Amino acid sequence: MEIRINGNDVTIPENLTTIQDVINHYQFKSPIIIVEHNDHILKKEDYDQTKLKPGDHIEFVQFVGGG
Amino acid sequence: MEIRINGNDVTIPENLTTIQDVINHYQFKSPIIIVEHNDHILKKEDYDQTKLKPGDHIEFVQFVGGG
Amino acid sequence: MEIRINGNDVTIPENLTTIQDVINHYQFKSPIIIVEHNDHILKKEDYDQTKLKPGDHIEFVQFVGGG
Amino acid sequence: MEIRINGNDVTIPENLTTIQDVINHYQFKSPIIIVEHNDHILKKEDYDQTKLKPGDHIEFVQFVGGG
Amino acid sequence: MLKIGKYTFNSRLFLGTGKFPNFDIQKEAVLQSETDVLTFAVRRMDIFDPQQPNFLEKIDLKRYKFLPNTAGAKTAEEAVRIAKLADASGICHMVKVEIIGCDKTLLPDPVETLKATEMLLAEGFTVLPYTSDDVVLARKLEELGAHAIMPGASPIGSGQGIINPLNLHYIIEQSSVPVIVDAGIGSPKDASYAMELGADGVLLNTAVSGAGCPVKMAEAMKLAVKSGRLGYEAGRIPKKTIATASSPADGLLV
Amino acid sequence: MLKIGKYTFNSRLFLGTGKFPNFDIQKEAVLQSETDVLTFAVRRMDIFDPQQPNFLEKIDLKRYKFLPNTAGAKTAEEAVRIAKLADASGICHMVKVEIIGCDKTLLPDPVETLKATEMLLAEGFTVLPYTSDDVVLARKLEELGAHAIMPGASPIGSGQGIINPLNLHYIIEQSSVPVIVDAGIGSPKDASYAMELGADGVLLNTAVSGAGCPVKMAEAMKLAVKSGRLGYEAGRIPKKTIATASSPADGLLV
Amino acid sequence: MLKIGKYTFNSRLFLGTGKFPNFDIQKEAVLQSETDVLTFAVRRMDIFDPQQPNFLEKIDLKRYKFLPNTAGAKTAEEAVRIAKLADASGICHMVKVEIIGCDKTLLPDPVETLKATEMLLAEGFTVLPYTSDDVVLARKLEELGAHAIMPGASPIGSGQGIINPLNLHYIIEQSSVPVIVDAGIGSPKDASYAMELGADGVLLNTAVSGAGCPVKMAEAMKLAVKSGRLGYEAGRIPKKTIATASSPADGLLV
Amino acid sequence: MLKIGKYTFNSRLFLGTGKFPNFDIQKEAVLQSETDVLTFAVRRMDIFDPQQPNFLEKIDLKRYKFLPNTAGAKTAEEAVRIAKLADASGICHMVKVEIIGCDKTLLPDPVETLKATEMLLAEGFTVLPYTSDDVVLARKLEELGAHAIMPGASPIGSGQGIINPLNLHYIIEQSSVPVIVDAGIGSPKDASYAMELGADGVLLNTAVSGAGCPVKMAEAMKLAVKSGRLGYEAGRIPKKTIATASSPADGLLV
Repeated sequence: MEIRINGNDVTIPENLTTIQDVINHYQFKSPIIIVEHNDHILKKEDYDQTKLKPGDHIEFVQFVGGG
Repeated sequence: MEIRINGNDVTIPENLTTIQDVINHYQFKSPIIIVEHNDHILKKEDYDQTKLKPGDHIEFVQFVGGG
Repeated sequence: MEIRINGNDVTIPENLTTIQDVINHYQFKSPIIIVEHNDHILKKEDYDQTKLKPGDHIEFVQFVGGG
Repeated sequence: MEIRINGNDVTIPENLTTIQDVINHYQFKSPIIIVEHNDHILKKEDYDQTKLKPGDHIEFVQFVGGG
Repeated sequence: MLKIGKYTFNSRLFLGTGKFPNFDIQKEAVLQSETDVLTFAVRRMDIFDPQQPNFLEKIDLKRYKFLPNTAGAKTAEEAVRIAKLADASGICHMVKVEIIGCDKTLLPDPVETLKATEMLLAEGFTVLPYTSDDVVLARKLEELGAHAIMPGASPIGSGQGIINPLNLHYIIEQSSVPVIVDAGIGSPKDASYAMELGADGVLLNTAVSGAGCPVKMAEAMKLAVKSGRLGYEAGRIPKKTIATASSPADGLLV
Repeated sequence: MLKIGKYTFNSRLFLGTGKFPNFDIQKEAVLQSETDVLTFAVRRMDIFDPQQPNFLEKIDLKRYKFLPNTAGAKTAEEAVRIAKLADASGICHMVKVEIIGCDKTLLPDPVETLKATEMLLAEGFTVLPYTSDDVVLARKLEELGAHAIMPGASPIGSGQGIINPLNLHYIIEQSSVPVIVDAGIGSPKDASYAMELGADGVLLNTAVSGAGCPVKMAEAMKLAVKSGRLGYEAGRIPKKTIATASSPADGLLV
Repeated sequence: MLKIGKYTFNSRLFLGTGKFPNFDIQKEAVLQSETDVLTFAVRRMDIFDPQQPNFLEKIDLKRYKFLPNTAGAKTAEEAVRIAKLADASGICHMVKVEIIGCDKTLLPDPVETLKATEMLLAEGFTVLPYTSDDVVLARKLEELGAHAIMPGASPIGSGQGIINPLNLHYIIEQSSVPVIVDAGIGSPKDASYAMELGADGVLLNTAVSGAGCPVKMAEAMKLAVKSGRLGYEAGRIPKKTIATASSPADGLLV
Repeated sequence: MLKIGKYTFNSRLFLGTGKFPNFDIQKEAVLQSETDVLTFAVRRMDIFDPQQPNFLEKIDLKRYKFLPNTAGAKTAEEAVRIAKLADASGICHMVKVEIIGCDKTLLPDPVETLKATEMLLAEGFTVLPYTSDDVVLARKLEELGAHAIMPGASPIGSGQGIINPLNLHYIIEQSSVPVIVDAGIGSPKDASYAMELGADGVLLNTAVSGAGCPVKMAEAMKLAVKSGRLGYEAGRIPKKTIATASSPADGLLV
C-alpha cells in the first residue's frame, strides 16, 4: 500500500494494516515514539486499532538532543 | 457658558461663541496652537466658524521640549 | 624605671627587671607575642635573661586581621 | 681602506679620507643624516675635518616612520 | 547625506529639546549642534497661565525638520491621536513613535509600537519608531514599512551609553532603512561608538541638555557623530590580543 | 592650549608616522589630522640602498614639533644613545622614552623607563616617557621631572582601546603635568573616551596608518579628540540605572 | 528550592542535550551537572535508519523533569503542534517555547512567542518561553501567565555570556515568576554572574557539550550556579572607585 | 594541587582576616571557605588595653599556613622589618610583600616592591609580592626569584573585579611560578573569572568579610574558585558573534 511516512512516499507490505504493524515493521530503536496519523496525534492504546488506507500520511516522531 | 477645556470645567463669558473667540480670549503666547473640539481636530480656517455650545470639550495643544 | 614601649614613655614598677617581667605584668591576651628590644628582635628563650635599663625602647607586636 | 659602516665591514675608495667624503660618496637621499664616528656623535661642521683611519666604525643614522 | 522617507539631512545628529536650563541656552545649543532635526513633545496648554513662553519662539521654524514624539501614550491609539494633533500644526514632517511600556525603565512597549507604526503608516505618516534593541522586533518594524528604526542604546536619560553593541550591529546589518540610535547616549564617545557600528544617525537629548555646559556639549556631540561616521567609512583596524610595533624592526642600532 | 615643557600646541592629537601605505597617503593624513607633533623612530641607513626615499622629504619640517622615540632600546643606556643621536639632527624638540620590556606585548620596562627618564632629564631633554598604566609608576616619573606622562591604553597596535579607564583616571587625577594617552587606540571612540577621562592629549599611529582609508581616519581622529575634550570641559551627565524622561510629565493628554 | 508551576527542583541548572561528542560523555556530564531538568528537541525519525541509537536510552527517565523545546518552529501554530507531539509521549512535564525569528542570530520572534505562550497556556501546558531581554516583552509574557521567563544572555551557542546585565536585572526585579537565563552562557563565570544578578536558574547546553571536556565543565557549571546563588543570598559588597584597606590603620609600627 | 615554594595546598582560595563583624563569624567563614592559607597584618599591641581579644584565639594554628602581609610599610626596609617580626613568631610560613605607594588607590609601589622582594629572598623567605598588573614588572619579580606573583584585579576593597583581563592573561602566560590574583575581587563571578583565565589561586578578604553574610559568601567563593579552575581545565567554548543552534537542523517537522 502507498502511504506517506515522515515526508516520504513509501510502499509498505500488504500485511501491514495498522499503525502498530508499521511500528513493528520498522523496529525503531528509540525508546520513545510519538505517532501523528493524518494530522491527528494517536494515543499508544490506539496504535493497533488504527487501520491504514492508501494515501494516509504518518509522522513517526522522537526526541533528540537539543537545548 | 459651561464648557470643558483641557480637562477643566470652565465658565466662559457669553460673548465668546466660537473657537476663535476663546483663542483670542486666552491670548496664548505659544506660536503654534492645535485645537481639538469634541474629539475632532480642527483646521485653522474653521476656528471662527466653529460655534460653541454648553458641554463642549476642547483641547488646546502645543509643542513642548521633549526628546 | 622610665622606658619606651610601643611608642609610649612609661614608668614601670621597679620590680620589673626583665622583658619577661614586663610581659607577665601586662598579661597580654594575644596568643602570639613578638618582642623587639632596642631594635633587636628577641627569641622567646631570651625574654627572662634580657635585662632592662632606663631609656630602653621595646615593641610588643601581635598579629591582627588583615588581607 | 677597510672601515666598518652601520655594522658592515666595507672597503672604501682611497680617495675618501673624511666623513664628508663618505657622505658625498653614498649620496644618501634622506634629508636628515646623523653621524656617529667611533661612538662619538659628530656635529655637521666637523664632517670634513674628521679624518678616517682603517678600522674606524661609523654609524649613518636617519629618521624613519615610527609611533 | 542621510535620507529618511522623502527627507534628506546633512547632519546625522538629531536633537531633543527637553529639559534645557533655559530657552536661550537651548537655542544656542541647537545652533552649535548643527542638527537638521528637532524632536519635541505634544502637551496641553496651561489655560491658567496662557502667557507661558514656549521654546519655539526662539527657533527658526524654517530651518529644521520637526520630529514630534508620541511620549505620554501608553497605547497605539493614544500615539496615533498625538501624532495627528502634531500633524495638524502644519509644521511637522515625521513622527517618532514612543510608547513607554514601563514607567521605571521607560523602555518601549513592543506590541503597541508595532501596532502604532502600522496605523500611522496607513495614515501616510513618515514613521520613526523608538524601539528596544530586540533584533527581530526591529526587522518586523522595517517589514511594516517604518522609514527608520530607532533602537535604544540604554534607558532614556540614563547616560549608560551602548550596553549591547552586538544587537545594534545585528540591527544595522539587517536593516535597509536608516538606523538611528536613540536614548541612553551619555557622552561623545557613546555617540561616536554608535556611528562606528554603522548607525546612520544618533538621536539624543539629556546628554546635551543635562550637561554642565549644554552649548559646549552640543558642539562635542556634533564632532563625535562626524568622527564616528568618518571612522566607520574609513574602516578601523582589527582588535588583536598581540601587539604590533609601529616602529620598524630593521635598522636597529643595537 | 596644551603646554609640554616649553612648547605649546593647538592640537591635542600626536601622530606617529609608522606603517603608512605610502608617503603620499602619509602626507595627506598628517595634514588632515591637523596635528602639531609627529613621532618617528631612529634607524641606521641602508648603505646598500642609499637612494631609498625617506618620509621626511614629504614633510614641512618647519610646521611640526618632532618627538623621536627610543624604540629599539632595551636599556636606559641604549635609549639615551638613541635620544642623543636624534638630538644631533638639530630638528627635534622632545623625546619619547620607549623601552620595551616584552617582545610579545611590547609593554614598557618600568625600571629602565624610570632610569632613562632620569638620565635624559639630567641631560636637559624634554622627556615624555611611554609607560604602563601603573599609577604609582606614573607618579614616580612625574616626581623625577618628566614633562608629560604617556600611559598606554592597551598594547601597541592592538586596537583594544582603553581597557582600564580607572587607572587612567587615577593617573590623570594625580598628575600636574600633561597626560598623553599613548598606544592601543583603535577607533575614534577610543580617542574621544581618553579625552573625556581628562587626558591632555592622545598619541596614536596604527589606528590611522593601518585604517582602510588613513586620510579619512586621520580626520576622524582629529574630530574625536576635539569632541572628547569638549565633552570633558562641558561636563557629562551622570550614569544612572534608572531612566529619566526627556519629555515633561505634566500636560499629558491622556 | 526552585519552583516552576507545580514542579520543584533542587538544582537551579537546567541542561540541554544537544551536540555532545557521544551519548556516554553526555550521560556522564548529565550526572556530574546534578541537574533536575533536561531539555531536548522533537524531530522526525529516520525511517531509512530506524536502528539509529537515541540519547534517551542512556538516561534514567524517572530521574529528571523533561523540558522539550519547540525549536524548528517559525510560527506559534508550529510551536503548538510540536508541544502537543512532545506531550503525547507521556514523559514530558513542561515546554520551552522557542520560536526563532532570525536564522543568523537565532534570536526569538517576540510576536509569535507571545502568541504561542498564550495558546499553550490555554491548553494547560506549563510554559517557559525563551525570549530576548526586552523588558516589556518579558512582563507581557508574565501577564499572560507564563510559568517562568527565559531571557537570553546572548545569542544561542555564541558563548558571549551576559551582554546586558541591566536588562536582566530589570526583568528579574519585575518578575514574580522564576527567571531562567537561557542561551549565550560560555563559561562558569557567566553562569555565576547570572545567578548573582538574582536569576532563579540558568539553562545552558553548548557551554558544556562543546567544552574540551564536557564532563568537567558540567561539574564546573554546577558549582558556578551554586556559587552565584550563594553570592546573591549573601549580598555582595558595593563597587567603589576608592580603595579601602583590609588591614587596620592603627597600631602601625612606623 | 597548588605548590608555592616548599608548600602545597588543596585549596586555591587564600583568605584575608581583616574587618569581619566579629571573631565567631570570622571563624565560621574561614571554615566554610575551606582555605589552607590565612593572611593577616602585623601591628603593635595596645599596652593600655592588654586584655584585648585577638582573632588567633579562635583559629586552629596547626590547620593553616600563614601568610603575614607587610601592610603599613612604605619602603622596602620597613617591609623587611615587618616580615622579620612576623617570622620571629615562629608560626609563619610565607610573607606577602605589600608596600602601598598611594594612599587613595592603595596601589603598590613597583620600585620598593622589587627591592623588598630581593631583600627578603636573600634572607631565605618564601616571598609572594602583591603587585600591579604591570606585565614586565611581574616578570622582573619572577626573575628575582619570587615564589608566586600576586597581581591585583582592581584596587584593594573596591570590589571592581577584574578590570584588565588581558594583562592578567599575559602575566599568567609568562609566569612559571604560581599567579595568585589578589585584591579587588567583589563577587563569586570575579573569583571564577580569575581562575578561568588560568590563575593558580585567588586571595580575597573584603569580598567575604564585608558581605551581608560573610559565612555564606565564604562558601560561595570556595565554589566559585573551584568552578573557575574546573572551567579552565575543561576548556571553554570560543566566543562567536554568530549563533549556533543546539538543536539539530535535520528531521524538522515543518
